[in-house]
Amino acid sequence: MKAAYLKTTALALAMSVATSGVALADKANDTLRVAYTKELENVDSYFNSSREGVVMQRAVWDGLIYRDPITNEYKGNLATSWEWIDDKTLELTLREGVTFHNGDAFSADDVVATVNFVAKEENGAKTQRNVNWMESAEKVDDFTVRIKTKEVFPAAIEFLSGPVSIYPAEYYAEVGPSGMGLAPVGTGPYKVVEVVPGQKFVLEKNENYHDSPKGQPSIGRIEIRTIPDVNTQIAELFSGSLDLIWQVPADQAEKLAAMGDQFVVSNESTMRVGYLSMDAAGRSSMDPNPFQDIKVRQAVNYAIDRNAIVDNLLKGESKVVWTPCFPSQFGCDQNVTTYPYDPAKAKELLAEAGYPNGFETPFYAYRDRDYAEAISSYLNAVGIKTDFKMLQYSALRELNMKGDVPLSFQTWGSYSINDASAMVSQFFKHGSLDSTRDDQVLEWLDVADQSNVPETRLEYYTKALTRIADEAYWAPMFSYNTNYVTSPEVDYTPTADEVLRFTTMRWN
Amino acid sequence: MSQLQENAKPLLSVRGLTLDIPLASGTLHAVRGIDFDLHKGETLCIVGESGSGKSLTSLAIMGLLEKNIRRSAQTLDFDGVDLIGASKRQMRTLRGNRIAMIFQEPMTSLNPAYTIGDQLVEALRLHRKVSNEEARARAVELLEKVGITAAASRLGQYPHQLSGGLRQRVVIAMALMCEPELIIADEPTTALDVTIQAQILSLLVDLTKEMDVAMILITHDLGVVARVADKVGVMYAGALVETGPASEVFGAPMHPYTRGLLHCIPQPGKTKRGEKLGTIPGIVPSLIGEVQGCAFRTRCPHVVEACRGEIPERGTPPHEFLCVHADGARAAEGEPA
Amino acid sequence: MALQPTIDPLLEEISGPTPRQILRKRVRGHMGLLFGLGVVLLLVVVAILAPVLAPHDPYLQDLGNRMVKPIFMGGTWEHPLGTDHLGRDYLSRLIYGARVSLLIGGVAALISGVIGTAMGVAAGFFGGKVDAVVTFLINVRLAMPVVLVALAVVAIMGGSLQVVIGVLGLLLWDRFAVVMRASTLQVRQREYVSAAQAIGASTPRVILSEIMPNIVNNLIVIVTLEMAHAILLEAALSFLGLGVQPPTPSWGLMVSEGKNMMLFEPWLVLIPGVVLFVLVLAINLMGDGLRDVTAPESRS
Amino acid sequence: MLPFILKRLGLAALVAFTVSFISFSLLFLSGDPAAALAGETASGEDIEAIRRLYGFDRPMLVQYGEWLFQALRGDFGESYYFKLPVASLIADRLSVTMTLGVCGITFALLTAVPLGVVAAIRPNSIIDRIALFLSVAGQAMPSFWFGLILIVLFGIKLRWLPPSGASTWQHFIMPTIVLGYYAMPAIMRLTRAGMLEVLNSDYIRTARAKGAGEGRVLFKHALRNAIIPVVSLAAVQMGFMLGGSIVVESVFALHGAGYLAWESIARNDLPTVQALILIFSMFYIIFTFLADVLNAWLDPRMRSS
Amino acid sequence: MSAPVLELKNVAKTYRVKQGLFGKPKPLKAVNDVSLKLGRGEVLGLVGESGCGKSTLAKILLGLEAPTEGQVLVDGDAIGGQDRLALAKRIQPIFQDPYSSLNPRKTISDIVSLPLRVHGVGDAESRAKAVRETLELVGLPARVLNTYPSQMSGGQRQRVAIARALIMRPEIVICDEPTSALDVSVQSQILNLLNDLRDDFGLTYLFISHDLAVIEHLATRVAVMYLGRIVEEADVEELFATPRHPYTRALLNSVLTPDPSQGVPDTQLGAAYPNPISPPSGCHFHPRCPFAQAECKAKAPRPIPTASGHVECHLHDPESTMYRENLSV
Repeated sequence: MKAAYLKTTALALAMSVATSGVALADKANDTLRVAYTKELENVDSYFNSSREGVVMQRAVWDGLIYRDPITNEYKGNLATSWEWIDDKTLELTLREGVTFHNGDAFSADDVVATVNFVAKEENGAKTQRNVNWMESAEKVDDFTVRIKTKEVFPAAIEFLSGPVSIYPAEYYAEVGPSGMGLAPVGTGPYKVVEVVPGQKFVLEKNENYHDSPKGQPSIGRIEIRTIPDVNTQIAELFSGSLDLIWQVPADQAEKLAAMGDQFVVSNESTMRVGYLSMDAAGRSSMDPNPFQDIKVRQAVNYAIDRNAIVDNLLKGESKVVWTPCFPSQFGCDQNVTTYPYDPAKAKELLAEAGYPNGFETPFYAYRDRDYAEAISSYLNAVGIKTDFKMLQYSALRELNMKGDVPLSFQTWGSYSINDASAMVSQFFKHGSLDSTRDDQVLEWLDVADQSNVPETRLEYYTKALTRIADEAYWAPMFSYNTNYVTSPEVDYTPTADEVLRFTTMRWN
Repeated sequence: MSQLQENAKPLLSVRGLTLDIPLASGTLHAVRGIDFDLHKGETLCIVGESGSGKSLTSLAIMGLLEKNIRRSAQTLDFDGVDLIGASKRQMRTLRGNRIAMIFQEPMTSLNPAYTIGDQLVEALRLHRKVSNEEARARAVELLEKVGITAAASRLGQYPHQLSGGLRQRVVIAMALMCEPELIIADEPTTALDVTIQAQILSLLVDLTKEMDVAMILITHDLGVVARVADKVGVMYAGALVETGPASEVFGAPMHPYTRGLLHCIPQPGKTKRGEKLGTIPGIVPSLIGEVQGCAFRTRCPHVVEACRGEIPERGTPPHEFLCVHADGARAAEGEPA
Repeated sequence: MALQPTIDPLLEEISGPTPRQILRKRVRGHMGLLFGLGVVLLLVVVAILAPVLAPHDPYLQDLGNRMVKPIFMGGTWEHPLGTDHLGRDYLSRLIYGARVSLLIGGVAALISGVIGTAMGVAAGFFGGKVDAVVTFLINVRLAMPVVLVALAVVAIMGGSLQVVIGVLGLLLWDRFAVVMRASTLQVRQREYVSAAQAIGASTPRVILSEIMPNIVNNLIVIVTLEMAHAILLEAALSFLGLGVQPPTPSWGLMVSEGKNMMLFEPWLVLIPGVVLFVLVLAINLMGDGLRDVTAPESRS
Repeated sequence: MLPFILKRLGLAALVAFTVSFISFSLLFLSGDPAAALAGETASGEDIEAIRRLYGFDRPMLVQYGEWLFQALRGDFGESYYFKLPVASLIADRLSVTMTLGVCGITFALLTAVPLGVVAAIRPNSIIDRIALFLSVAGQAMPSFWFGLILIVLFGIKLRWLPPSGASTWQHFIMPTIVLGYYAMPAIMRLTRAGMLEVLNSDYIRTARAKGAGEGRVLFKHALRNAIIPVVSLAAVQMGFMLGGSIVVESVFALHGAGYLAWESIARNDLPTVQALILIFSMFYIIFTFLADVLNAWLDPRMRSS
Repeated sequence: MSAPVLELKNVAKTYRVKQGLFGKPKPLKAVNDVSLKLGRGEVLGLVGESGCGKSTLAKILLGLEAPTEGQVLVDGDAIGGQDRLALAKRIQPIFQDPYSSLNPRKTISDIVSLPLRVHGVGDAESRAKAVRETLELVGLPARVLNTYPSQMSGGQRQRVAIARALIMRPEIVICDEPTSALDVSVQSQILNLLNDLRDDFGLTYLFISHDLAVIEHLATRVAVMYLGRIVEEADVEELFATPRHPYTRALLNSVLTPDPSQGVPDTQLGAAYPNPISPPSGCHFHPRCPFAQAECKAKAPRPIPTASGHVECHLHDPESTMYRENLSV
């Protein structure tokens, strides 16, 4: 009887989904309604570190340079041309006739003020990595500036076309980061007309947008609401009160795609890489620490069926990755040692390392509980008993910085910077997050990071990546993908860098 | 009691009142066909031990029984109104208006949420089209009548601010608001101290005499009965086993149970100090299921085989009793028949 | 004068049923209680016999066989209730999950029961300052937002089974304290308590042998209600991602894991949700029933 | 009356103080706020500097004293995450939660009290059984589950109501039902039990004996007395509901204080969590206080000595 | 009178009572300077209205409450310092409500044997024997041993309570209204039983009751209590023959004997019982006393010895202006 009840209820629910049609998008009001999953702490792009923030940043502000997400070609944006005048000095010529949303005219002063503000560590830009390579900026004339880097920094162009956006000097000096967060002002294709912190943002087309390589905005108004629950997002999509959701989990996306032409589901790879980090340096309080033994680390690598996880859980454009960087990134050579799924070998290695019956270890993760759970299940199968702990990102980071994480599943998105340094150099240069502390790797990465010669960089990144793979310091897992679901009214082709670009969206 | 009154049509006439309570284990015959008449201005005391059905009888007259209790009677007539057949509306216009009731617990029979004044006024205005002011004036008048000093200031007080004796006076005043013709008082003094009991009783007696109100007073206290009653009904196990004028019932109790009760209480002057008191062995029988014969036979010293059969009505009106023994076995106890 | 015992001649006739007989009779006539008791007992048996009853290892994942539909939706007998998002047998996880839910409910109710009963009985029995302190503590506890504090503590300490049980156990004692205090106050006024004291019984003896037997029925009722409460709270914590951690097969966690697919594979949520609902319903019915059948015997 | 109120307020303040102290100590043990504040690339020295700057290196009691002093002036510090004053952050969100709470308790009372009354008038009737079933089911139904089912039914299938958000009054209907249903069983049971008890009381018999009609007996005489404990319970439930709206707010994407609390816990945003715990407990305390005053007004026995 | 087996010397008990929700606690003198002597085999009847302090006095004697002042002596030993166990062997209670005085969760055998177990008397077998014997003594058959109180009638329960009180063979039994909850037919059985037991075991009773007819029947001495004080105490014959205190007289007046030739008596006790928290000045009884004069309001009366006891009333104080030699009002 219970079974019958279940069956009817389940059917009713399934049918309710299937039979409900899709309401028309709010095309009539020229308003695109988008959902965010996470609350954005501050719209000021230097003071948030989330993907949602990047989307806002690309819409509201402009960088000096622009990288075409498809051709990867660098184009001028607020700068029209640039040139290295020495190893550490980049001179840029600025676009004239650009105005900020509040009417202020754009000039070299704005660039100087912005760079000099964010480059100072004490001003507390959230993601220091994005800005701390810059020493300072100086004005040459009204439309020429020079940016000095601290070290030789070949990835500068990439960063300038990414996270570094230019703020109106006067306004920013006046309101500061929190004021900018509540009433953002930029030069971008959309201007912000309403901010309810963490809940809702309303953007409007910037009618006076300059002739940017981002293209001109088409949709008049964009409403972004934070809806934490994916089910609720989908429900809203069904009921026609959302036009676009993204970061939809693979299973749901698959189901939505199977609903025919009711929705458009697209999938794109992202630069996010998932990996297992092991306490090879022996920083944690675990004693004895099995992860100091290369055999154990190799066993971990062999124990996990990455292909099965990618095929069944991540799906889409995801790929198995063997390096601590995303394959499309410059310097990210995939030609390194691989560890195909071989649980027998893993057990053998564990036995050799002195753990014939395996061992117990805490296992941390902060997102994608199901992936972590699948990984932990593979580890359990070869005898590594995991005590699974799901923590919030900040809490896990804190633990990481203390070095008290023997084994964890983590991810890194490189801030969509298409350069290996954005990932491998973040984690293998003896920083507080480095759980390996290999001097050789550090030396090679220093060479690679500080060279302006692409060949040298490639060579040394490859060396470092090879050693990391040989030593099995990490167990890199897979790259991520993002699903975008839109109503058929919306025409949008996502890009591989997991950034929503409103300028490329059109009504069908 | 004058002959004239005796012959006049009674105010309340009860014949064959039967109350049955259906229980899981069978039907409880709580009251088994009782008869009595009450005339204007008369006081009838119904006396009995707990469980004898005396309180249910009073509620049956008021029509306030629990819904699950089945009530039937050949006659249940109040001044020409058939109380069995009366509609809810008819009963409501009688209750509190022509028949008033006083309950046992003065501490709980007043609504704690309303003032004395509100409750007194309500009692009148439910039945009389009078203004609030008039009703309050009447309330003050009656409070004074029941011996409450500073009556006007009491109207604003809440029940909890009064002592038990005062509350019972308020309850009496409330019962008198509409000048009823019949008051049913169910153990009105049981919860009170002896000193207060005497006051309340004399108040009740005086007021009923003064206002010519008939009263049914339910009690277990033979002393109260003797002092207050014109007529007495002794109730045992759902039946009125002896009825009659108070002087006769106490002077020459006919039913063995009545005598047994009187022997149980120490009576100064009659019982010798420290001497054994009379007892009635055993306890009240269960009234669940068919009750045959005399219910008292399990405890009666004079039980004979005939007690199991039909019990004849003995004595001459107004003093009657139910017993197989023609003299109620008075002679057997060495008392004059 | 020699004593003449007057033995009651009618005693034999009036000897009614013993309290136990009355209880038995009331239990037999109480459908809600029987249903609740039956379901709870069944689940206890299932929990104990989980290793025997479960067709598969509840932790064995098979990524190639994810979200196989249950038998009544066209699945196979291999997985009668289908598989979850990692291809683990749903029926086996459900069976093992009974252990977790009952463990959480049982132990949390036990911990809070011990704390709350000790406080409540002490307050009710000793009164005065003890009562004032306990009443104050109850107020403090009631003023703390349970879900919020539980979430915060679990977030701090991590969501292991022990932590969740401990947090719930330490947070849910208020109702025990309130009810036990009131019951004790009531029983304390009974003359048999005074009688025992006048006889010379020590305070622990009075509490254990005179007070406790008369409030234990209320205690059992609260135990059941708090068990249900703890199970639901654990489910809510799991739903918010701060409850018991995977791969533990807790029903709350299963609902939480299945909820993302709720709109497409509703059975993933419906099965553990219904089982959770039925368990909590059964425990509540059992508690209500126990309250009904152990209500103090009426005087007549 | 005034001394009673003052005394009750004093007690309330003491309770609030204790709750805040307990929650402060709890969170103090939760880990290093400096590390959370310092951000991604901070070095050990940076964290140390932040610790000194914010005074995290001082003893807990000192920090608590300072926090309390500031809190009494309405200053709850700055959110680690939003970098905004916690007070204004919470003020923004509280209106949603309060609206939800008020609607929820109103819904609960409007359904539970009539049901309880009817159930008490006719015990064991069909209505009594339905009411009992509703209350037992309500106690057993996880609210997140109930919320999701409502969304599917009314938001998607029937399209009667918007599935999430807070922009119009229609948005509040489903969350109100879910939250209110959480409080309904207890209120219904208490109303039923109270009415049953009152209906069996002597003064109800007195009222009937006076010749009062059933309606008058029920509503004037019985309900007035039976409702007194319900008032207290409703206040308690209201307090619980505000603290318990976390789940409902997350399901219906309502950006209220409950959701903020959950997110803040997740983000280790200690000043916000601390302030929210205090504010939620203050609400509970205020509601129970108001209920006591209302009770004292409803119940003359408490009004005067 | 033989040497007193029980003696109260200036015993007082003051509670602090909160007035309503607010307001400071006020002292309530439940028992106010009471001295009493009770000889072996005597029955002291204690009468008074509810709230006069009768039950508090009983609690003090049972060791359930400690007196705030004064001493209780058993056989000349002050019992304040003694442990309760020793006291409990000699003084046992019988309470008013047979429904509340027996633990409903225990069998009759458990209830009756509790004193033996508490005092560690004998082994299981000898205890069982004692229980059977005592039950027989109070007229209950051995087959009630394994029944529960809920299966018994009020009278039977009260017999169980008596059995429990007697199983330790105490010297003194405090009977706190032992029959007021019972029907008259049962009441007489219990009174007879108590009387028989007293004769057989030489028990001393303190018999608290509001029913003066019962007191007159059973007691050898009577003490009348009003607002915490014993206002009159005398041998039973004397008290009922020549009541001295106006309150005693009013009490005797209010006894309703089943005599239809008499009407309802006038007790002349106009006002209600005063609030014990704010007792009237002077003689506490003056607001209700038909003889009250200014002196009564101003001055508390002192105890005046009488033939067999004492009385506290200005009317009987030779030093008072109100004194009248042959008072017969």
